[in-house]
Amino acid sequence: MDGTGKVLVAVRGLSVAYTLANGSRIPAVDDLSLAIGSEEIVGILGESGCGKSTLANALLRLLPAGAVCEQGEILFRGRNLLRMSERELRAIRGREVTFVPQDPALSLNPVLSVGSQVAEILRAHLPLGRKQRRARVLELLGEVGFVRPEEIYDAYPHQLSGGQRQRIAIAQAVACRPALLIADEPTSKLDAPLQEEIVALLAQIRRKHGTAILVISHDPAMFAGFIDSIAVMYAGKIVEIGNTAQILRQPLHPYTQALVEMAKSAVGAPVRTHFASIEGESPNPAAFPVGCRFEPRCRERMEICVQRYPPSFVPMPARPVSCFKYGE
Amino acid sequence: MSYLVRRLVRGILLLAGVSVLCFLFTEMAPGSFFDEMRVNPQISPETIAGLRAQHGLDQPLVVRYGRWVKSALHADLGYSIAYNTPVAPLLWSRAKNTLLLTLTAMVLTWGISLPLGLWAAAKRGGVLDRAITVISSLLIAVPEIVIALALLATAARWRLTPVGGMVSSNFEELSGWEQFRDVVAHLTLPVVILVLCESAVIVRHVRASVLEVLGASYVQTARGLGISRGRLLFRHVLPVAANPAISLFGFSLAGLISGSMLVEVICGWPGLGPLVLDATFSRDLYVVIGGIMFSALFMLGGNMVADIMLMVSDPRIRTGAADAG
Amino acid sequence: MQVRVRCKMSGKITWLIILLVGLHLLLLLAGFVAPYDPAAQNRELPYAPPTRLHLWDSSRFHLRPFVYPWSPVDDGYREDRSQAYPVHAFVRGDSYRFLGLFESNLHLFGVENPGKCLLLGADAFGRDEFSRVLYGGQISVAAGIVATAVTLFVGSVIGVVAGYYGGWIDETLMGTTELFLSLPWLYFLLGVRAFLPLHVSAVRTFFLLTCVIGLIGWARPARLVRGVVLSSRTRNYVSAARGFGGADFYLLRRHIAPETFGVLLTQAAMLVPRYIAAEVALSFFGLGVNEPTASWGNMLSALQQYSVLISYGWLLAPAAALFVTSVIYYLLADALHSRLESR
Amino acid sequence: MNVIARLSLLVCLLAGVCVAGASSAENPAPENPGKNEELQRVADTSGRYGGHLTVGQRAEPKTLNPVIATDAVSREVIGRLNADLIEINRATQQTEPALAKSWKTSADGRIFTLQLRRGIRFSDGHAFDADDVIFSFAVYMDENIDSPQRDLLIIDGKPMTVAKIGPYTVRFTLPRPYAAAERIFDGLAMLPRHLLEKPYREGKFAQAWSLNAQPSEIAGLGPFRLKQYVPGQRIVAERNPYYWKVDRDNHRLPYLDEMVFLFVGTENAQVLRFEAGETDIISRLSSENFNLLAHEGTRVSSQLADLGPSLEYNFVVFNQNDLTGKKLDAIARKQVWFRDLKFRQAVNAAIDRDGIVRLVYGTRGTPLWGNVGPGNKLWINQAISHPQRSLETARQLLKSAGFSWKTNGELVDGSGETVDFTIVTSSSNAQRMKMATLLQDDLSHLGMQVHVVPLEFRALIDRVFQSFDYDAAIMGLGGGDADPNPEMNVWMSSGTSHLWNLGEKQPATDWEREIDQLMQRQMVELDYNQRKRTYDRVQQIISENLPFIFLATPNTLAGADGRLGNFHPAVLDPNTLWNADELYIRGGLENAGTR
Amino acid sequence: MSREPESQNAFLRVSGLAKRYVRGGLWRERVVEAVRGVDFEIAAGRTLALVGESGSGKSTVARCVALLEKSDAGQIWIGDTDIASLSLSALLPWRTQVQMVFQDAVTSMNPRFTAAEAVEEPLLIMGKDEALRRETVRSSVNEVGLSVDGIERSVMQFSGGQRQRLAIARALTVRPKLLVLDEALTGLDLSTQGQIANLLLDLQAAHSLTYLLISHDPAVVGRMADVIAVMAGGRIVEMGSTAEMMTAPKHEETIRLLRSARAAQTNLAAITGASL
Repeated sequence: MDGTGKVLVAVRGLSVAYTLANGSRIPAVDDLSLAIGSEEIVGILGESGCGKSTLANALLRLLPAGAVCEQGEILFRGRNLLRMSERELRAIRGREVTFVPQDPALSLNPVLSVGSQVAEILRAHLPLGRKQRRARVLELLGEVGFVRPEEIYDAYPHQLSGGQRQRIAIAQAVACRPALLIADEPTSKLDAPLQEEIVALLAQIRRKHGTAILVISHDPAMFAGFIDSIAVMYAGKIVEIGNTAQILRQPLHPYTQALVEMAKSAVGAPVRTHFASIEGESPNPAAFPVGCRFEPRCRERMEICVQRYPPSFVPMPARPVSCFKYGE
Repeated sequence: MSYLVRRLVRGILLLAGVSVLCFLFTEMAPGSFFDEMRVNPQISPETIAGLRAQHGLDQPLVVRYGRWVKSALHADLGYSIAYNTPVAPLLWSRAKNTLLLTLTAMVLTWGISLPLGLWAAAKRGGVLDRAITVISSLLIAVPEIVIALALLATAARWRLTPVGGMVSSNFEELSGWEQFRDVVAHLTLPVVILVLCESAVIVRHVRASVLEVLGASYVQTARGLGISRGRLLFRHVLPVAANPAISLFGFSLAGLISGSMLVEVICGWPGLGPLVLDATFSRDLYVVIGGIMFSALFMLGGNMVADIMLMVSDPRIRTGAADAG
Repeated sequence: MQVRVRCKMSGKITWLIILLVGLHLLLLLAGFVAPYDPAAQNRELPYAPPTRLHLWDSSRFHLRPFVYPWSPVDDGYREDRSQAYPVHAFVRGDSYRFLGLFESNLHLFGVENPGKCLLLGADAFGRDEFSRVLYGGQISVAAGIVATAVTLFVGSVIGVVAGYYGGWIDETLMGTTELFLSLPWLYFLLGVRAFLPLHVSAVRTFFLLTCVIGLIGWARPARLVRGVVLSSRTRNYVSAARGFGGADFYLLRRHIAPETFGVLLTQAAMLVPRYIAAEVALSFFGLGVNEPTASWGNMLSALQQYSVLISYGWLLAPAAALFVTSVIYYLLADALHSRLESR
Repeated sequence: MNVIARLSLLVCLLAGVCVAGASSAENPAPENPGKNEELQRVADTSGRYGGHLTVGQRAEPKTLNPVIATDAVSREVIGRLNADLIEINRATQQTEPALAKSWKTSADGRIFTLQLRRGIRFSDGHAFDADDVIFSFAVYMDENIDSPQRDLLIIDGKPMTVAKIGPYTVRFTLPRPYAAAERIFDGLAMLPRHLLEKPYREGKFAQAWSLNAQPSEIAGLGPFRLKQYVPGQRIVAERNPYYWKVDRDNHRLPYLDEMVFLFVGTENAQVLRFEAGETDIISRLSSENFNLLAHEGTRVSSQLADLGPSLEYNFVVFNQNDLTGKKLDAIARKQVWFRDLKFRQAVNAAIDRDGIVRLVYGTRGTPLWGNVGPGNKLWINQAISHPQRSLETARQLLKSAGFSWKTNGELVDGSGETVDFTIVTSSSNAQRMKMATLLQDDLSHLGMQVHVVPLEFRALIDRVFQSFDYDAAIMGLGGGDADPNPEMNVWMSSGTSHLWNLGEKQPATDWEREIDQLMQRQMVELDYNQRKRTYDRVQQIISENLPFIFLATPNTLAGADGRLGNFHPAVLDPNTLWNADELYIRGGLENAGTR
Repeated sequence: MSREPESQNAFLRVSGLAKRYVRGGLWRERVVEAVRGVDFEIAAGRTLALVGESGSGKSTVARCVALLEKSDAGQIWIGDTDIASLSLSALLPWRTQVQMVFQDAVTSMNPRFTAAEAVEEPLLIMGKDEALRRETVRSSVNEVGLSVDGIERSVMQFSGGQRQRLAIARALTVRPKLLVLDEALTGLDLSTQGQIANLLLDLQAAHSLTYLLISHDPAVVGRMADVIAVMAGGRIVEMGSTAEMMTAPKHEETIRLLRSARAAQTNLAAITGASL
């Protein structure tokens, strides 16, 4: 990882699994390692069900009922989040590590005014008076692009558009000037014009405050031009890591290649031509293949792929990739 | 039509319906006010017939209803056979006490049930949750009258509080502050009984609706942003969970007048309860009907207040927004 | 932590169901388990306290528990230590109809006459409270459940219709619930009693109890159900089904009614014990289960007298039984509810 | 939540409303007796002034108007505020002078001449004289007012007449001789003409002296006068400074400064509040409550009194009414049994009266075989036999009446119909409910299928008095006076309480005819011994023909705070308060109760 | 506003469509005009895309056309019949002609149902017998590329893409002529989106289906639609052939909506060096 500064978060060998009511265990994240440098924007690229949201939740220790971090550690500034008490975590959440949720329609409390919801975060972490808080919230609202923050302050979520709601969510997330911001599919539920604005806003936040950002998306197009490095995730594992330009220009893993290909072909093709897509679906976590997990859908599959999971090869500098194409 | 207009029309229809059914019901019930006198061997049937005629009880139902409506429109609500006075002042002098009791009880009930329900839901399966399950089951399973008597007995044995009435008999001699303390002391026991019996149900409902909200993603979001547990519950969960609770609150508001009848009777609280119950059994028709109309009015008001509260508490309803487009 | 809670859930449901079945079996087999005829009076033993089971007498330890008879003294009873009666299992005693089918006089336990084994004491007529609790449970639990079912059925039908159709139907039905909530039911009960024949058989009493309670009680659940329906009728899958030409009845049956199960379960768990206890009030109007038949309701009505409640605490036994029953029901409803939710 | 804040504010406001009340004024000290006043001296009474007595009442009084009051609680209060011309001394059960200092009866017993006390005054200071008496009786007898007392004043369908002979002399003329006529005067409060004549003339008499009346509008001759009425809570009565009785030492009665009637609502509350020391006196105790107070009471001190058998008699009555045209065929069929004396005798023989006394009254009761119990010492017929319970006798009687038993033990009548009937009783009366359950069990030993149906009181009354839609009922009567006269309506075949067969045009049976004659005779007979013999015969006939099957009578039980002096409860109503003017608090001016 | 005169073989013709919502307030009511005077037509076998911000009224149009809501004014012609004027019962046969696929398959299927139950629902409602139902479900499920094994599982156990396929299968069971695709491709992974889009294109070719596509994704719209209509504030502000609209948008709303997609694409292209 060629991040700019020192490492802010280091995930080492993390495994997260769900246990269902019938007792079966479903691995969502499997022996995953990842590092995020301070002020770095890292993208996690992967399809739904690959465990990227689980990873994001694990970073905040916000796993849903039934999910357990079985192995590994998450070091935030050298302290293991997995060993922290709920109290210690609370001091970190929202203050140091924050997140922008996937669906702004669901992530805001419908009966509280949005301004007060932002103020809540300040109240929880900073020793500000009521007036100071309000001033700070208004400032934040301006920062996330509201022209008239005073009007927005007293609005309720349902009165705002999707983009506005997402801005509020971002304002909440950056309220305490966190070190790390996790954005899980921040634009997937938004109209196209808004996606761009949100991406721009996130980039601006990093620029202004040096916040490290972990962005999660299924669309490589979103990463272009604002992400420093990308980790590609498939079926609970990271299959490839590299800086953005490298990955998008020269994807190594067949899966990454297919994704980038799809993104590139998305616009501009003639009417009624078929879309590019990867055949099949990601494997059921309850029954991951023994070998390479992408093997069933891979166009370049080899014999060895069925037998065991490929280790990490480094065919190019700082470009680890888990594919037998690059070794053995 | 706006909400309020619709509501008012419905209210008027309701009151009319209640009054008609009241008359029909009272007609159905056997016996009349003067029947008790039949047991007294020294009173002749002629006297009883005379008294019935005096009070118009020998008139056909329709005539009596007409007279009653007329009287109701004069805000008299009929004429009590037993007390020989118009019903409305009779009711009002006691309704004040009933309201004092029930409002206090309601405020306390909700003040207790809401946090308890919240807490139980937040620590689901914990000691408190289990304790609430057991205690509320106990309170629901044991008839109110038994609970009330047991508490009364305890209070009487240990001289904890006065066991009945609203004020001491030397009330007038007390200073203002002592008078207040006296009323509070008398209020304690009936309020405790009411609170116990009511909260058993409300805690359960609150717990159920809080559990539902706790799973919502905005709560998870708030938690993820480091909001403390208590703050999360009270500031974030409660206002949302309040919606079903407010409907329930509407019920308790609506039942303000009628809900405390039993406790009032047992504790000798000078409210509408003893009056209306006594009137029911002594067939003092117009007092009963007046009492019912009174509580129907409250029911209307209560439900209306609840609906308005819903509007106030839920900005989605208040601003009349939702799923357009 | 959370995981374990979840795993336990289904196990918990099994346990609760086993408990519940056990309880009902106990009530069903009341004739066998109860040592005495619930109507048999012992006029020498009014308000006799629960018989104490002894293992030690003045000299030695006995493996088989035994009891001493009560002998009346000035202000109650004292144990008459002059004679001991051992408790035997599977004894012959008062005859009863086993499961309502065939005559039997075999009892689970008992002592030889004239000894009395009153596990939960005796009531004002010296009738065995333990036997009465068992027999009384048969009627009360059944009445409670059926009445709850009736209430919830009526309530949910009306709530569903009101919530689903909205508009004037909603206005009318909700107006009706308000009407029902404010009617003078005491008078209604008096009226109902007046129209009935004087002696109402046990079966008809049962039927009557459930009808009266159902008729009076539906308004609250109706309003609660309406709320659920209001929110669920706008769901996409309901719209979709309507788009397929689904008639209202279909939509109600297939999509909307199942949504209300959660509320109904919670309500049911609360209403069953409430309704069982409601008989206390109904019996005042002669609408309850009449003497000498036992029911938890009519047994509890004796406790309406302060002096009885204070002096003869063991008469709270039916309340305890009701409490246990209602806790089990509530826990079950709660577990089922959360299971439905977690699906 | 905002709403809650607002509500709590409302609560405070309401509390304020309720707290605001009148401040109290000191009672005037009792005035020394004046020279012109003809006061009554109660020779054997002494006590000390001061204090107040709190009485717990099960219900709220409905009116303070003595003429229209029908309920017991109202009358209990009214009785303390008013006085009668002649009183029945509850201790001796004999009449004694009251407002009338003396009276003379003409030889034929038809004319009563009463001398009123001179110089006595109503509680507002206004003088009392014959005009008030004349006015009072005019009101009582007014057909338009329908006073319940009016019926007492009508003898043989003719009203008695009242005439003023002098300012302090009145004469009552009865249409015919009437035994113990002076007892009628007890319970007829004398009204102040100066206050009530106006409403009476205006036709608003029934509305006068309602509970809402101002104390200044009400005046009486009783030991106390109205001070304050708090709706739903209490009536406070203060000493009447003009009361016409003095004690041994010529101190004007009453001793108490105030009497407070608290409306406690229920029997339970009555006991609880007495137990908690909030009330000072309690009457009509059930044996269970009596025992509770005796054994476990937490009161510092109390005096409990078991006065022995009361005058109340509880009985089973079978429906023998004429049901033609009533559409009650099922009951009419059963009346064949009910009219069969042997059937009734069998029931009578099967009843475990000792069981009733033990289980229902906790031994504080007495079995009954007739309508006059041992509590009525003047009139009981000691010769009536008290046969022991005998199921054997009962079976014999049934067999001889043509009944037989099926193999399963069920009793069937001659035509093969199962003997199956219901007993109705008041669901608010725990004692009678218990009796019914015991009776049911007793009769089941005879193979009778008896169903107990508790009914709310007025529903029961409706069936027994109006619709006749019942088989048998357990009821209770009596308690008012020891004299036979009030029983006239029960035993006369035309009487309004002739329960087993109401509204008979003529006596249905010979024995009823004989009772009619005997009752008529005792009413006009003025000699006690003669009357006693006549009434003994009535009791004899009743116990032989069993129109009622008597069960038991409870003891009269009462209690009071240990510091209450002159507490002499009596069997007759009002058991405890009849001598309210003599009650006093021992050991100081402060009330013994804990406040 | 430009419009291609294709009315001679129009399958669906909408004219003057309007829909108001009344929101009851405490004191007064508020009227929200969701759709005003919307006119468009779709030729048989063709796709018309309605594009617009959320709240622009496009979903309301979709629901009116799919007969889920009654419009307040205007006509919806299918052939010679104005289905907007029909009574509920008279509508019944037309329901087989028009079917809707919702944005979120999660919410459009009852979570209590199994996949089979969900798919057969329209047939059940139409009272088809069981054998026919089973057969139709089988063929529909096959047609959308799912295996019939496991359709007895709860719908909640299917992935997002599979659920969308199920929703399409459900719509297909009644052999409709017009599918209203209300954001049916939104919120899916690129790969899945591509697969579903391809499926829809195949189905359109196979059954000559007519599509009314509601979407805000220029990538999808550009590939699938023949005609694009842009909605704003309850009206159609611009309509034209896809090529025309993509290359030479006139209305500012059109420009705004379609430009952003190009921007992301430009970024990607800039990095990867690919040309558009």
